[in-house]
Amino acid sequence: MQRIGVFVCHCGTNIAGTVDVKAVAEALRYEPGVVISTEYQYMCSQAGQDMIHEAIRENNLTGIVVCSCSPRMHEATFRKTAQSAGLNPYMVEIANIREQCSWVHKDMEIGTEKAIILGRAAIAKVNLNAPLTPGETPVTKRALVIGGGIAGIQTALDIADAGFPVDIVETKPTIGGKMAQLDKTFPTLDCAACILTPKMVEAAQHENIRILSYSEVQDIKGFVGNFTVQIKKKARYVKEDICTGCGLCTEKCPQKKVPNEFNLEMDNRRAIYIPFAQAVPKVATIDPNYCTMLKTGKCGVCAKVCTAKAIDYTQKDEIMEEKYGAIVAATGFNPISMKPFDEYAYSQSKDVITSLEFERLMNAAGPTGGKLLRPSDGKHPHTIVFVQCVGSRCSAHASKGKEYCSKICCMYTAKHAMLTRDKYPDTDVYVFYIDVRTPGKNFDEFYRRAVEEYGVHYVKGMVGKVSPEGDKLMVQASDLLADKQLHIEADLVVLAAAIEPDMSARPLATMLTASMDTNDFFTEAHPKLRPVESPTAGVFLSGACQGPKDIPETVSQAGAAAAKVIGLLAKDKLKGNPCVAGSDEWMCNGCSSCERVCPYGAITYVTKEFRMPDRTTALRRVAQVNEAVCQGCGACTVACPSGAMDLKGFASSQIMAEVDAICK
Amino acid sequence: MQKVTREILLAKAAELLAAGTVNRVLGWKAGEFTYDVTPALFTTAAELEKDFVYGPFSGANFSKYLVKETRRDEGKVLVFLKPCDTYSFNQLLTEHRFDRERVYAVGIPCDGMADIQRIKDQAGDGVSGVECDGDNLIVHTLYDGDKTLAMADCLAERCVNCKSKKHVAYDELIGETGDVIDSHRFDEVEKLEKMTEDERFAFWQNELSRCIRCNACRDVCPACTCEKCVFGNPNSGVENKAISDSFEEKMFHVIRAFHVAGRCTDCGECSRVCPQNIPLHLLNRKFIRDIDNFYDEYQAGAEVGQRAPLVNYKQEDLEPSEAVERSGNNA
Amino acid sequence: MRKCSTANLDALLRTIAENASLYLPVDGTDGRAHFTKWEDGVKMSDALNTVRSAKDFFFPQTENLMDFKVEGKTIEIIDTREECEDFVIFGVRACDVRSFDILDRVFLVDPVDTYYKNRREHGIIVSMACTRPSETCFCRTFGIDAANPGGDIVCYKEEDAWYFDALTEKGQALLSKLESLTEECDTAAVDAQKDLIRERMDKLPLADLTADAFGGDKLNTYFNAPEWKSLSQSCLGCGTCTFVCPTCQCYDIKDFKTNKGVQRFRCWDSCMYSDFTKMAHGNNRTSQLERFRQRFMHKLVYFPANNEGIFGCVGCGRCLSRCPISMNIVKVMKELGGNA
Amino acid sequence: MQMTEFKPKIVAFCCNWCSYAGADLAGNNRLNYPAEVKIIRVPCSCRVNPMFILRAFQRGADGVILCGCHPGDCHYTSGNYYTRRRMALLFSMLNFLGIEKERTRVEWVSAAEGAKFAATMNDFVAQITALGENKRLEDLRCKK
Amino acid sequence: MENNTNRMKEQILRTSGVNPLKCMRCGKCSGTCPAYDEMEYHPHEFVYMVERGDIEPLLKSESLYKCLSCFACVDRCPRDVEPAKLVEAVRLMVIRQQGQNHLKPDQIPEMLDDELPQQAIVSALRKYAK
Repeated sequence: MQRIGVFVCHCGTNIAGTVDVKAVAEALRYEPGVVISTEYQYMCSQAGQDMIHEAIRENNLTGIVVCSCSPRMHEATFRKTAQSAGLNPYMVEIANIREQCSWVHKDMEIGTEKAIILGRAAIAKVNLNAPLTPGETPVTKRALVIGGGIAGIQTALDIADAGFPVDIVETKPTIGGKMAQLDKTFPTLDCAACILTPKMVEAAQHENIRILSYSEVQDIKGFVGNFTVQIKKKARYVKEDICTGCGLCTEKCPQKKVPNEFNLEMDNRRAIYIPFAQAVPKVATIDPNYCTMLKTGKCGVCAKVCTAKAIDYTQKDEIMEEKYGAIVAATGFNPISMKPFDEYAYSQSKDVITSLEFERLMNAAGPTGGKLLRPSDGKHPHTIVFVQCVGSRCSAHASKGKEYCSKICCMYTAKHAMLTRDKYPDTDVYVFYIDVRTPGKNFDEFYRRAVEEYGVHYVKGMVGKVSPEGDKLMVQASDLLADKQLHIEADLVVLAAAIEPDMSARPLATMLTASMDTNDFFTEAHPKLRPVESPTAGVFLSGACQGPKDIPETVSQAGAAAAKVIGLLAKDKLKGNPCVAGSDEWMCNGCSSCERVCPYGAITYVTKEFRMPDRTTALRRVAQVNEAVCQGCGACTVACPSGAMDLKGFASSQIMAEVDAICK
Repeated sequence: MQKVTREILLAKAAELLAAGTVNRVLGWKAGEFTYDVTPALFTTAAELEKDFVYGPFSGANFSKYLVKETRRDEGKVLVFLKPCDTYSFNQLLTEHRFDRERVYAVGIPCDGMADIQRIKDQAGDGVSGVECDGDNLIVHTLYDGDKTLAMADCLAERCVNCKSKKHVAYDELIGETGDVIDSHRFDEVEKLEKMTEDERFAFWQNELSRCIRCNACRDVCPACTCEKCVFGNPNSGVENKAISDSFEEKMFHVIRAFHVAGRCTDCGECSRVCPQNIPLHLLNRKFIRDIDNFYDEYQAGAEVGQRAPLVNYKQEDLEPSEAVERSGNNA
Repeated sequence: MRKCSTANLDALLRTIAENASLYLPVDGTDGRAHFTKWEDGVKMSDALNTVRSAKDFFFPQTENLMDFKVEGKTIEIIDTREECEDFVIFGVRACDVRSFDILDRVFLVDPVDTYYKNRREHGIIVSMACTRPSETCFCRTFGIDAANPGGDIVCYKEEDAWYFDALTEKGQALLSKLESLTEECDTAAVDAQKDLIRERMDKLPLADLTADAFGGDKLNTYFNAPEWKSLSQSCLGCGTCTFVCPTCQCYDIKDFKTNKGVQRFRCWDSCMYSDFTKMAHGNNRTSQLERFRQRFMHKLVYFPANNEGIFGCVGCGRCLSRCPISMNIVKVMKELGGNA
Repeated sequence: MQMTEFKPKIVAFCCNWCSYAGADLAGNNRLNYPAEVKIIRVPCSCRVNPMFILRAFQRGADGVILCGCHPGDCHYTSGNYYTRRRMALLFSMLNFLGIEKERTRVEWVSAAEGAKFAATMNDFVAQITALGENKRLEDLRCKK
Repeated sequence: MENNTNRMKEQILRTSGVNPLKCMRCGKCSGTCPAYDEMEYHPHEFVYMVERGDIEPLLKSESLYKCLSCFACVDRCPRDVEPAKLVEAVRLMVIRQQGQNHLKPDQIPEMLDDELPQQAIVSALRKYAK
């Protein structure tokens, strides 16, 4: 049986004005478990707190109820008071008789009656309270960044600068991501490579950063502060530490017909290759799908020409297991497939290209050496049509495309149009748009310059159809403002394809038990207040894997994610919220219902041997809650049919006791 | 379609026992009067030969026994599964209630099982034996001689409204599997929905008032496999051994149906075993119908590993305030 | 012996109901017979027996024993007992009539259960002979004669008339109130019916079942019998058999917290339940085998051991037709009896 | 004799992050609502077990209302989505049993919606008052 | 008058099953329409005018009969608005309002030739039934 003290606060006249506090204290004195019931002017004042402190000591109280303002106001205060008097802070309950009673009722009699009932409910609850202690877990002071694009690089750099070791895992042979493929960047028109490659080098040389390129995350176990991650280092058949990146092998390799994915397959590379000149790490990789040596055992040219003796055809995939305290997802995006949008003739003509392909065509390191030439015949295009929103902003029920705005297309299309007109003033450039969205610093100015200074034809309307006719592309489109249907004979059509999260994000989310939205973007813990954290503790989000983003936004989010990671890794121990779920193993039947509703992946299952009531032994699968990960929402407690799962601090028995007290 | 007979099943069981594939068989054991068949475990061919039966009263769903059975022994157990049983089987697997490796499941086709109560309603009390004769049953009675009844008129309610002749799980199939059936199983629910609130209340008050809390519905239910039921757990705060107020009838049956909502495969065992003839399956079917109506159509047990509707959500799900109207309840 | 023409039966029932609550088997909305309070227009069921037994009248499923009222820190104990009114149960079969004797041996021996006694004293039993015993009937195994069902008044139904005979003073008193509706008659029709019943009892499928192999001295014979394992194997552990059984008399006493105090009540319990007779250390029968064995050993061995050889089963057959998995006392007796 | 005015008993389960804060805001702004409403704080609306709701009716409540964050705003990201499904099915089932559908309600109230909280409670209390005493889910023992 | 417009709008929306509020005014329907030049009101204008309740001009417009029902606009609309269904619904409204077929059944045999596909006859009856 508890020994409960009840303390009714006047809050000046805030409570006492509408509630007869003396009557409340008197009425609650006879409730089960109550040994002392008293009132005071201001319970939260030092004098009030001292009074509680004294009462706890003198009466050996095991629990207290404070009838006062909202627990959102002073619960923490009274918990501290209790703790100072040697009472477990979770043996305190608050009856909210100010915000939810005296302030909303006018009649003294009614207010007093309700305050007594609220007090009774709190007493009924505290009778069932048990002392709770927050759990502590140590933190592995090391971070993992998954994805080596600008988001991943920036996050890693910021974390590393704060003194914590970071691993970057990148599936491609080089870091750099999409930004490495870009030509110029809006709205300043800096060259992408000029601002990105120094960061890549900095990452490579940073003493706290290790780059695991050509690697994939295979499995993630554990929880905040204590993740164990399996990483597969794919065999690149080149000894990374020995290769000097001289590139001789990539010139001598006889297999020349390998589509070059870095240039979006608009030209070819060799079977042994370095994706681009500034790749980091700058080491060659053999593509096993094309290498004659690996496929037939005959060739070996690269090994012969390599002076460093770095080629190793016998290399195998390697699995490594590492421990981390925090994980950052930075898996980025891809343009969506243009296959379903055949009205634009993407599959019918080489001269219908996506914007990313256009980037490569404009890039000095691209397939055309930076000259804008038609992929079909290498001729200079005179009329270029840009189509916006291809696959973006589609209805949720449409059979193709994405519902969201891809956010970056308006600006890069303005950039493309501007650059084209700048380099080739003899070209006619049309941009078909639905809306031009430019909410960013210097963005609208940039777009206006494209129109006003560079003479880009912006047409409000959509292209309905593109049909190749001879070496021309017949573009049929509507000009809504002129209420006309336009027919343009174009040489090149550029589609601003919607972007979607990288395919690796979904399996990663499953491994992380991080939630995703219907479009496979990672969900943030709170859309406004916790935008760079996943709801799963210890998992952070950086870049376009969380939603479409341009470079400045990506970099700022990357920094924010890094700050959150640093904040976590700076702690030696994590103190949890003790109001967490717990499973009674004797009642649990291992059905997984709780696991499925847990937003944090806090529930795992173990198979244990139990001695059953009938004296037999049985292996049973039972749920275990990781108290460091559980946030205490209680979804599992209702999903569990047997009631094996309960929530500390808000136990079913406590809530039902409150219900009983209120309905009396 | 191959007609399944006792001989075929016996031969299959004997074969699997002899081959060492299984070391015991979960089957039906003959009783006193043909119709009182008991689920039983057989370990030898001789035992099977002596007592194993298969016929219109071999209706018991064995799936739930697998929970206990697979915990007992290292070897495999042979279980015969009718199409409806395979759904329970899958649902139990989804919930990790038994080890699939310890079971050898043989799917058998089913044309529906007989309900002795329906036979007695037609043939009168004093049924001393029932024989199968093609599509008819010949019923031997104590006082009125033999009577011939069409099997179709003797089917159990759950078989009249059979939802599927398709086996969704098995290691081996005897005969052929069938299709999911577009059944009329929701007709009765719909009839109740169309009543007024008052009529529905009167209906359920009358039905549930007969409940004696014997817990047969719970104990037979393949979805009710909790190690300890909340209603039998003195620490749960809602335990009750008997119904001493009509509130408790509602509490028990609503919560029981809620706990199996989205997990109930509609196997119909609850109503079959109710000694008081309460149409408990209607509560489960109401949940199934609402789930189909509110969310996506869902058949528990159709696949292993499905995410049950109550542990799932969509952002555009309907609001509770719209539920009553959408559910078709006349309110 | 007195007789009442079938046409006058309603009037007879009305007369009984004027002086006491009258209960009789009536077909419910579920198509089965249940004991129901008689009022004008209620038709008696033709069914052989009710789903639940007649024990409810003396030993109801739940029963308020007393209340505690809590006010501040004082507790008041309230005796909720009231003197029971007279009531008549009409149409009780021989098996259920015998079950009252068995219950009496539990509740009326010292210390007497006053709740039970109160109702028992106010209840008048009008029994009824079984002209069409069912295949599940085996009352004769326990020496019950369906042709002489007993009770306070015994009754025989024929096509054109009902025959009544008082067997006790209580019965005589009731029958005398019905004199205007009945007439004295000879026993010819009833004797013929008795012959028919006995002839039919001989032909029942379970007519040969005997309980000779069982009795109070058989504890060691059966307690560790290997058959229990296979018999109990598929038992679900539900309480159907115990709750439809006319002789199962186990109960639990529980407290229900009302808004103002505590209501103490007793309710039927079932030895089939895992929490039956749960004590501080846990349950004393931890496996379903033990629980299953308990029920049948009690009926066939322990009860006769303490009650001059009277078995705790009356052969009504309810468990035969209600068990979800069709396991029952007949199967148990046959399986074990072969072992004796 | 004059009939005493029917004062319903209303239990309101409020999630800690949105609705409980919304109720506090209603208090801060001194927005009146009937004292018949008594609030129970739960971490999230998904903590509310259907058994709690039935328990409230058993113990004498005449109406039960459940308040949580707006869908999509749950502090725990998905809790109220589960609440929504559970309660939709539970309410439909209770009504299927003939329980008045007006007795139960779910309302999404954010921490900023003090006015909505008060208005909702005023409306709900009026609705229950008009409906009268809970007879269909009462436990007579609790009324003794 | 106002009521009549609302009624017409509702009827069109009901028969077509189209929700014009889904339109984001991209004009892809008109950009894609092969009969654009023949039309006075173009597909995107149909959607907009129905949404505004500006239905009278549509009823009178020849544009109704210029739509080929090729469904290119339906296929390509990113927002699933289905403009062709709206056009069809307005067309049906005219037919129903007039209640009298432009083509008389007895005229049909003389217009038929062996080459004419069955579908063309049916859609002609619908389209030219003015």
